[in-house]
Amino acid sequence: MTESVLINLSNAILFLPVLGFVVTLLLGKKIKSIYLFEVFILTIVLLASIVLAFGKLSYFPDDKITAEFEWFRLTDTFAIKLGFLIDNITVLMLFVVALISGLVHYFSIAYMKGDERYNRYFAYLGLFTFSMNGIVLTHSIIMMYMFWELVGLSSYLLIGFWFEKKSAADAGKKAFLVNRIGDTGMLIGILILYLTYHTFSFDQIFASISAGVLPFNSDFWLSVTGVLLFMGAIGKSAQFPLHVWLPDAMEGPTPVSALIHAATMVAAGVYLTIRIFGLLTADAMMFIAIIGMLSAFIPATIALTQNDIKKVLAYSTVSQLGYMVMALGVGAYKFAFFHLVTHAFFKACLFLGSGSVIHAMHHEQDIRNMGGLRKKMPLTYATFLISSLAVSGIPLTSGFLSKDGILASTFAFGSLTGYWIFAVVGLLVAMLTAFYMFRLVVITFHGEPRDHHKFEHAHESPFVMTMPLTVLAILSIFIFYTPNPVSAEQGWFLTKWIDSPEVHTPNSTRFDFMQSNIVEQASLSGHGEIMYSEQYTEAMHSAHYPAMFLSLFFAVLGILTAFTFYQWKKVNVDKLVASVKPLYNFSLNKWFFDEFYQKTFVAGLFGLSKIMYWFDSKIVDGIVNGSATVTHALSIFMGGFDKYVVDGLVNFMAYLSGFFGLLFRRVQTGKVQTYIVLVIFSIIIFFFFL
Amino acid sequence: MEVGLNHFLVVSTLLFSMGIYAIVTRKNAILVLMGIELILNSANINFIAFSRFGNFGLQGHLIALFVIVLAAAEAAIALAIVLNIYKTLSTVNIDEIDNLKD
Amino acid sequence: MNNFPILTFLTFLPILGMVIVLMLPKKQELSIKITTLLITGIQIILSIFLLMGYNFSAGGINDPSSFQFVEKFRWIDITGFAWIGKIKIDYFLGVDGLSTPLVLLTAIVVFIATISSWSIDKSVKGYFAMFLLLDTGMMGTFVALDFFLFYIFWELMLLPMYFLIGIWGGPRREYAAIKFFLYTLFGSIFILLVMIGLYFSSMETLADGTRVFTFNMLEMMNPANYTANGILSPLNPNNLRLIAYIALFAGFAIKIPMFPFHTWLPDAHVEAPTAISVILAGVLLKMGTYGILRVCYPVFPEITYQLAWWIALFGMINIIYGALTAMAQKDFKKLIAYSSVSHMGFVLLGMAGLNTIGISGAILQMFNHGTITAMLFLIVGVIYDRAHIRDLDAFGGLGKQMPIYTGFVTVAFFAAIGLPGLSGFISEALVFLGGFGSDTTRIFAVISTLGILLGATYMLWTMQRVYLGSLNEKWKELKDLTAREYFMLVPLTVIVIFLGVYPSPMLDLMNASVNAMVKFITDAQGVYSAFNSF
Amino acid sequence: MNKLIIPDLLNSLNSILPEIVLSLTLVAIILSDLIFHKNKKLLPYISLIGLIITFVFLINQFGKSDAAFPVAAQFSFLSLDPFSLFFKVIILVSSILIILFSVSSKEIESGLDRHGEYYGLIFGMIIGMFFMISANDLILIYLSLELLSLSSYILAGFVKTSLRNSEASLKYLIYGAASSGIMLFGISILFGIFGSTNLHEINELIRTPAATQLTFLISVIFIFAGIGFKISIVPFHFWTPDVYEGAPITITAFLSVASKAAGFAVLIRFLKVTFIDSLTGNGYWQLIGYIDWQTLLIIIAIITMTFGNFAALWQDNLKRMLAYSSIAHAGYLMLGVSIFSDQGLIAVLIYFFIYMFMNLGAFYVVMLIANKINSEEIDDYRGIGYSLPLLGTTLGIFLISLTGLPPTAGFIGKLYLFIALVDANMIVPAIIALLNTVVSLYYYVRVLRVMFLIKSDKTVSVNLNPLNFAVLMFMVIPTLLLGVYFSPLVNFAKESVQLLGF
Repeated sequence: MTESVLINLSNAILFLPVLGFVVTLLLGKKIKSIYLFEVFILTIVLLASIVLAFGKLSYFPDDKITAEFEWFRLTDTFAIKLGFLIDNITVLMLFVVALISGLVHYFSIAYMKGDERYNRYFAYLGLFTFSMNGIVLTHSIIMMYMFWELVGLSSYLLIGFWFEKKSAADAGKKAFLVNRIGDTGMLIGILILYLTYHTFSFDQIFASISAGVLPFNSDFWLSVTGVLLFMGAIGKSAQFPLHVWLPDAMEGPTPVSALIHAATMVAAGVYLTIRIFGLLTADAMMFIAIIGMLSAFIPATIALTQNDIKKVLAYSTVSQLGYMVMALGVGAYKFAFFHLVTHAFFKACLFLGSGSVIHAMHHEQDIRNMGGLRKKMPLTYATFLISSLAVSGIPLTSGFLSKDGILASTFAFGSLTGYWIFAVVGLLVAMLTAFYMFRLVVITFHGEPRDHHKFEHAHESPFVMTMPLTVLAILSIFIFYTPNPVSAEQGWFLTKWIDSPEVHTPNSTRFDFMQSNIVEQASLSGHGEIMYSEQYTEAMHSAHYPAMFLSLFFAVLGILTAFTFYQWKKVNVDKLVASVKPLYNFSLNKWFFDEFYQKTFVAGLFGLSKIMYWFDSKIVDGIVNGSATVTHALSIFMGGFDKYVVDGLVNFMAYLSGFFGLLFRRVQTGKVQTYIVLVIFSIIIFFFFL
Repeated sequence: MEVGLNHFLVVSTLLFSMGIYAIVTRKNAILVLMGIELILNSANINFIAFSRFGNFGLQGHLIALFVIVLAAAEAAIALAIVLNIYKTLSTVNIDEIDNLKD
Repeated sequence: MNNFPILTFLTFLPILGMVIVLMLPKKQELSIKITTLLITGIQIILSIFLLMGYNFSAGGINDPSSFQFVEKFRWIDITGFAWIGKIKIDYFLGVDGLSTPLVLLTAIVVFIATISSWSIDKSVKGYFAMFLLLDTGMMGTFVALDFFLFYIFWELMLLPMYFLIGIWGGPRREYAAIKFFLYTLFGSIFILLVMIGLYFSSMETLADGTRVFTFNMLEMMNPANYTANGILSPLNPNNLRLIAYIALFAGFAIKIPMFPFHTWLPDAHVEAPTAISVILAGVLLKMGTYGILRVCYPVFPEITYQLAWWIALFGMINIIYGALTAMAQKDFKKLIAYSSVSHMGFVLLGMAGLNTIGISGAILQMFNHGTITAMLFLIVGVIYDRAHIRDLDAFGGLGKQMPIYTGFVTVAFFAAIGLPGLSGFISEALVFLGGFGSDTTRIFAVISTLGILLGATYMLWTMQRVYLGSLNEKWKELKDLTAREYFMLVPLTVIVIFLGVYPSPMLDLMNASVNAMVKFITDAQGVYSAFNSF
Repeated sequence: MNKLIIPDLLNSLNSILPEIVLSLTLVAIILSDLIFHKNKKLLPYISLIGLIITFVFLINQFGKSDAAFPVAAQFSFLSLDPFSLFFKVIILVSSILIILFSVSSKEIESGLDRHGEYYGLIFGMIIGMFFMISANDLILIYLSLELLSLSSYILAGFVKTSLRNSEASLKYLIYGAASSGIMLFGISILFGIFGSTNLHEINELIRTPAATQLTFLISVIFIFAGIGFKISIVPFHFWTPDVYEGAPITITAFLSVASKAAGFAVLIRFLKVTFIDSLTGNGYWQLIGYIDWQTLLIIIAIITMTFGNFAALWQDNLKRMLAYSSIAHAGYLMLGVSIFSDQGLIAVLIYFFIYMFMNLGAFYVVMLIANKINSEEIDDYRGIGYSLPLLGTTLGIFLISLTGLPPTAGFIGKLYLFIALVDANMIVPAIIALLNTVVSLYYYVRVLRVMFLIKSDKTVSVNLNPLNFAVLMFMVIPTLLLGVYFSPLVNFAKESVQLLGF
C-alpha cells in the first residue's frame, strides 16, 4: 500500500461515477437496463472507498496525502491547480458517501420502478456522487467551490426530478437559488483568500496564516473571511436563515432525500466548516455557534407539529445539522464530525424507512393517514425505531455518543466562557427531538390504522429496500465507533481515526482555551495542532457526566411525553393545541419564514426588476432615443407622423425637434417674396454681426 | 448748391431701397421685375458717379453699359417666363404662385 | 504555408462567396445556401490552419514583430509637400492572442448561423449575400491592425445588419433595424473623430528616416511616436486625451452594449431572425470589448488607469441591471438579450481589473459568452420555429414533450449561470478574481457577485416556466430536435463542456498576449505620467 | 491706362481655348437646330463632341498656371490655374453626364421641338460657369454669373406646359435677379471705394488700412449674398427646394452639382484672393482682419447643414429631399472652406468630386424610375428594391455614399473634411458635422427602407438600355472604388490647390 495507490483509488472513486453518469444518460433511451451499469459502478466505488479507508487508516494514519496538477496557468504566479487532500476525515467521509450512495442506489431499484425516466434518475445519482466525492477529496477551496456548485446542480435536477409537478420544479429552483445566496458569500470569501494568499490550497493558506499573513492585515478581516466562507455552509447545510429550502426539497424522490438532503450533501456545509476550521477566529466561531444554535432550535420547534412524514425528518435534519455547526462553533471539532457520520447513517435510515412506508402506502406521506404499520412492516419498523432512538440520543446508539459529546462540549464552553446558552438550548433541543421523533414513530407505526384502504394494501418492502435499512440501522449501534457504550472519548473513532484539529489563527484571535504554547507552535511551523488548554480538558472531563445524565433525562422525558400524548392518550392533544393555538400555528406554519421571505426578498426582487425594466424601456431608452431628432424621426420613420406625441422627458426633445421642423416649414412658404424678405433680414443681421 | 458724389449716392440708395420695396411688396410679377430693374439702375448710377468723381477713367461707364445690356436680356427672359406663367395659371399675382412649398 | 495570406482569405472569402451568390440565379436557393455553407466551412478550416500555425508564445499587442500571419503593404500612399501629402495607410492584418480567439469564434458562430439560416425562405439570394458581407466585416474588424482599415470593416457591418434585421426580422423589424443602425453609427462617429485625432498626434518613422502621420495602431501605442503638439499627444499640455478616451470608449461601449447605451440590443435581438440574433450576440457584441482592449487600452494606458474605476462601475451596473431587467421579461428572446447585457458586464469588470487574470477572464468570457449565448438564441429559435410565439408564460412542461431539446437547454442555461464544469464558470471566476485583485475595482467585484445569484434566478425561473411543470396541452404536437438542429447545438455544447473542463488551450492561446498587454500598459503608464510631470 | 496689346490678346485667346470650343459648340447647336430642325437626335451628339473636344483642350492645360487678358503688369481678368482646372473638370464631367441623362429623360423628350434651345442653354450655363471659375474681376464674375443664371431660369421652366416647371422658373428668376442685383450694388460700392473691380488689385489695396470700414463691409456682404445664392447656403437657400422640386430632374441635377461647384469656386477665389494676407508654412491662410470670416462661415456652415438635414427629414418627395440634402452638403463644403487652409481646400475639392458622382447618380436613378412611374414621391418607391433590383441597389449605394459610410466614396470625402477640421483644432464643428451625419442617415435610410423593407404588390419594370447601364456604372464604380482606393483623386486635388498668385 503506497500513497500512489491511495491516489489512484481516489481517482477511481471520483471519476467512475462520471462514467456512470455519461453512459447512463446517453444510452438511457436505448437500453432499458443501463441503470444496472450505474449500480455496478457504485458498487465498485463503495468497495474502493472501503479499501481506501482501510489503507489510509491502517497504513498512513497520521499522514496528509496530497496530489495536485495544474489545471491552467496564466502568469508565473497565477495557476489554478486541482488536487486531492487525503486525510482521515476525507476517507471516512468518502466511505460514508459511497456507502449511503450505494445503498440508495439499491433502494431506488425498487422504489423508482416504473418511473418513465428511470435511467435518467440513476444518471443523476451518478452525477451527484461524483460531485460529492469531489467536495470531499479536494485540497483547495476553489475546487471545493466548483464541486459545491455541481452538487447544487444535481440536487436541483433530483429535487425537480418529477418536474411535471409544479411544486417539485419550484422546490428545485428554490433549493438552487437559496444555495446560491450562500455561495455568493463563499465566493467573496474565496476572493479574499486568493487576494491575500495567492493560492487556493488549504495547506498553503493555513501555512501563510501561521506565518502571520492576514487578509488586509487585520484580525477583523480574517474573521470576516471565515464568516463569508461559512455562508456557503449556511446555504448548503440549510442553516438559519437559509434553511427554508430543505423542507421543500422533500418534493424529490425519497431515496434522494435520504442521500442528498439528509446524509451527504447537506453535511457538506459542516464538512466545509471542518476544512476551514484552521482559519476560524473566536469571533467567527461565535457567529457559527449562534447560527448553529438557532438552526438547531427553530426547526426543532417546527418539527413538533408537522404532519408530513418527510417534513418532520427534514426539520429534524436541519436541527441536527445545527447541532453539528454549533459544535464546531464551540470548538468541538471532533464531535461535530462524529455526529456528522452517525447522523448520516441514522438519518439516511430514517429517510429510507419513510421511503419504505411511503412506497407501501402508495405515495401517502401524511402521518395522519397512517398508523399501526408496525404489524405490516416489521423490518421497516425495527430499523426506524433504532434510528429514532439514535437521533433521540438513547444509550447504546451511535447518536447518544455523538450528541452527548456535543452537549458536553457546550457545557465545557459555558463553564470556560460563560456563554451557557448553547448548553441550555442544546438540552432543550434534545428533548424536542426525542418528542417529535417518537410522535412520528407512534403515529405512524403504533395504534390503529386510520386509512384502512391503504392499510390493507400496505406490505413490507422487497429485499433491495430492506437491506439498506438494515445496514444503516446496524451502523447506528455504538459498537462501530467505540467499545464503551457511554463514552466515545477513548474509542477508536475519536482517538485513532479523526485527526486533531489544527488552528492557525493568531493567538490573540482565539478563545482563551484554545491558546497554544507559543514556543511549541513555532516549532511546528504551520502544522500547529490545536493545543486545548488544560482548563478545557478539565472542563470537558467534568462536564461529561452532568451532560450525559441531563441529556438522557431530557431525551427520556421527550419520549415519555410523546407516548403520553399519542400512544396512551393521557392528555387530550387537541385541547392542548387549542389552548396554545397561536404558538401551534406559528410552529405549523414554520415560523412564517417562507411567507416573510416571499413578501420581502422575493417580492422586492421582482418589484425591483419590474421597476428596472420600466426604467429601461421608458427612461433609458427614452433619453437615448430622445436626443432631439431620434424619437421624432423614429416616429416619422415608423410611418406614424405623429408630431405631437407627448409623454414626458423624451418628448421635450421631440418637441424641440418638432419645433425646428415646424419653424423650417413655416419659413418655406412657397412665396418668393417672403424668401427675399428673409434674405434681406439676414443680411441686416450680418451687418450687426460684423 | 453744387451737385456732388453724395447726391448721386443718395439717389442711388433711394432707388435701391425702392427696388427692394417693390420686389417685396408688389403682387404683380411685372412690377416685381421693375423693382429688379430699379436695383440694377441704382448700381449703374453708382458706377458712373464713382467713375466721374473718383477719377477712375471710363471703367465705370463701360460697366454700366454691360449692365444695361444684361438688364435688357434679363427683362426679356423674365417677361417670357411671366407670359408663360400667365398662360398656364391665368394670373401673374406671385402670391398665388406658391404650389411648391413644404 | 508561411507566405499564404491566410488572413486575407479569411476576411475576403465571404466577399467572393457574395459575388458567387449574386451571380447565381434567384431560383437556385439550394445552391445559394450550399455556397454559403461551403464558404463558411472553408473559413473554419482556415481558422484551424491558423491555430495550427500559431505560435503560442508570441505576445503581439504593441509589438509588430510578434504579431502573426502579418500581411502588410501600402494601400494608400500619397507623397507631397504638406502634411496631407504624406498620408499613408497600410493594409495591415495580423493576429495575436487577443484576436485569435475571436477569429475562431467568428468562424464557428458564422458557420452555425449559416446552418440556422437554412430555414430562410424569403429573398434567399439577398439574405445570403448580406450575410456573407457581414461575415467579412466581422472578420476584418478582428484582424485589422491599421485603425483606418479597422474602421472601414467596423462600418461595413452596419448596412448588412440593417437589412438582415430590417427585411428578415420580426414584426417591429424596421424600428429595431434603424435603432441598431443609428446607435452604432452614433458610436462610430466618435471612433472616427478620435481616429483622426490620433492620426495627427502620432508619427511613424519610415525606413528612410522620415516621419509621417500614421493610422497604424501599433505605432499609436508607442509613446515615443507622439508629436509635440498633437491634440491627443501626451506631450501637449492641453491635450484632450481624457475626452478622446471617453469618446472612443463610448463608441465601443455602444456595441457592447454598456448601460445606458444598451437599449438597442433587446429590440434588435427580438426582431432579428434566429441566425442573426446568434451572430449579433455571438460576435458583434464582442467587437465593442475587443475594440476597447485593442485600441483604448494600449493607446491610452494612463487614462485607462485613471478610469478603471468607472469601467468597473459600468461593468457592475451592466451585470446587476441586465440581470434585474432580464427578470422582468415576458419574451424569451428579450430575456436572453438582457442576459447578454448582464454577461457582457463581466467582460467589462474583468477588463477593469487591469491584471492578467481579469483580462484573461474578460477575453475568455467574450469567447464563452459567444458560444453560450449562440446556444441560447438557437434554443429560442427552436421553439419559435415550432410554436411561433416566444411568450414565456405560454409554455410549460416542454421537458416532457421534448426531452433531448430540454437537455441542451439545461446545458446552455447552466453554462449561462456559470456552473463549474461548463465554460461560463471559468471566465466568470477569473473575472471575479481579476476584479477583486485590483484595489480600484474590488468593491465592484464584490457587488457583482450578486449577478451570479440574479443570473441563476432568471435562468431557473425561465427553465421553470417553459420546460418544467405540467405540459400545456396546446403544445402536444411539438416535435423534438431535427437533425439540422442537432448539428447546430452539438458542436456548441461540446465547446462549452470542453472549455469548462479543460480551458487551457484557450487560455494558452491568449496568455502571451494578455501578459504582454498587462506589462505594456503598466510600463507605458509610467512613461505617460512622466510626460505629464513636465 | 490699361492698354491691351494684340499679342497679349492672342496669347490670351490661346489660353481660353476650352471656352472658345464651348462657344463654337453652342453656335453649332443653334445652327444644327436651324438647319436640321427635323432631326433633333443630332443635338446630343454635337453637344457631346463639343464637350469632349473641350475636355481635350482642358487636359492640355493641366499643370499650367496662366493669366489671360492682363489688365496691368500683375493683374488679369482670368486666372487659368490648377484650381480652376479642377472645377472645370467637375463641370465638364457633370455636363457630359447631364447630356447623357437628357437623352433618356421623358420630361425632356416631351419638349422635342425645343431641343435646340435646351442644349444651347445648357452650353450657355457651361460657358458662364467656366468664366465664373476663372474670373478675377468682379464684373466678369457678375456677368458670367448672370449668363449662368439667365440660362438656368429658362431651363428650370423648360417644360412650358408643366405648372411646377413654370413656377420654379419664375421663383428662380425673381429670387436670382434680386440677389444678383444686390450683388451688383455691392460691387458698385466696392468699385467706388477702390476704383477697381479686380480681386488682386483690391487685395493689394486693402492691405493698407485706408479702406472705409462700414461701406466696405456692406459691399462685401452684398457680394457674399450673391454668391451665397448660387451655392444655396442658409440664409440664401430659400429658392433651392422649390426650384429643385419644380425643375426637370436633369436641370435639378445640373444645378445641384455644376452650378454649385461654380459658386463654390467663385466663393473660394473671392475669399482667398481678396482677403489673403499670407500663407503659413503648413498651408493655413492668414486673412486680412477686417472681417471675422472664419466665425461667420463656421456659423453659416453649421446652420446650413443642420437646417438641410432637419428639413430633409420631413420630405416626402425624393427630389425635394435631395434638394435639402444638397443644402446640407453645401454646409459640409462650407465648413471645409471655413478652415481657410490648403488642407480644407483639398478636402472641399475631394468632397466635390465625390459629391458629383453620388449626387448625380442619385438623381439619375430617380429620373429613370420617374420616367416609368411618373412620381418622385418616396411612398411610391415601395418594393422598388425587389422589382428593380439594379436600380434599387445602385440608388442605395448612392444614398449610403451621401450619408458618408465606408466603404463608399462619400466616407472618404467626409474623412478628409474631418481630417482637415481636426488638424485645425476645430473639434466642436467637427462633432456637430458628425452628428449631422447621423441625422442625415435617417432620411437616406428611409428611402432604403421603403425600397427594401416594404413589399408592394405593384411590380414596376424598367428596361434599361445599354446606355443607361453604362451611365449608371460610370457613376457607381467611382462611388465604390474611390471608397477603397482614393490616392489618384487625392493627388489630383492636391495638385489643384494652387490659385493664381498663391
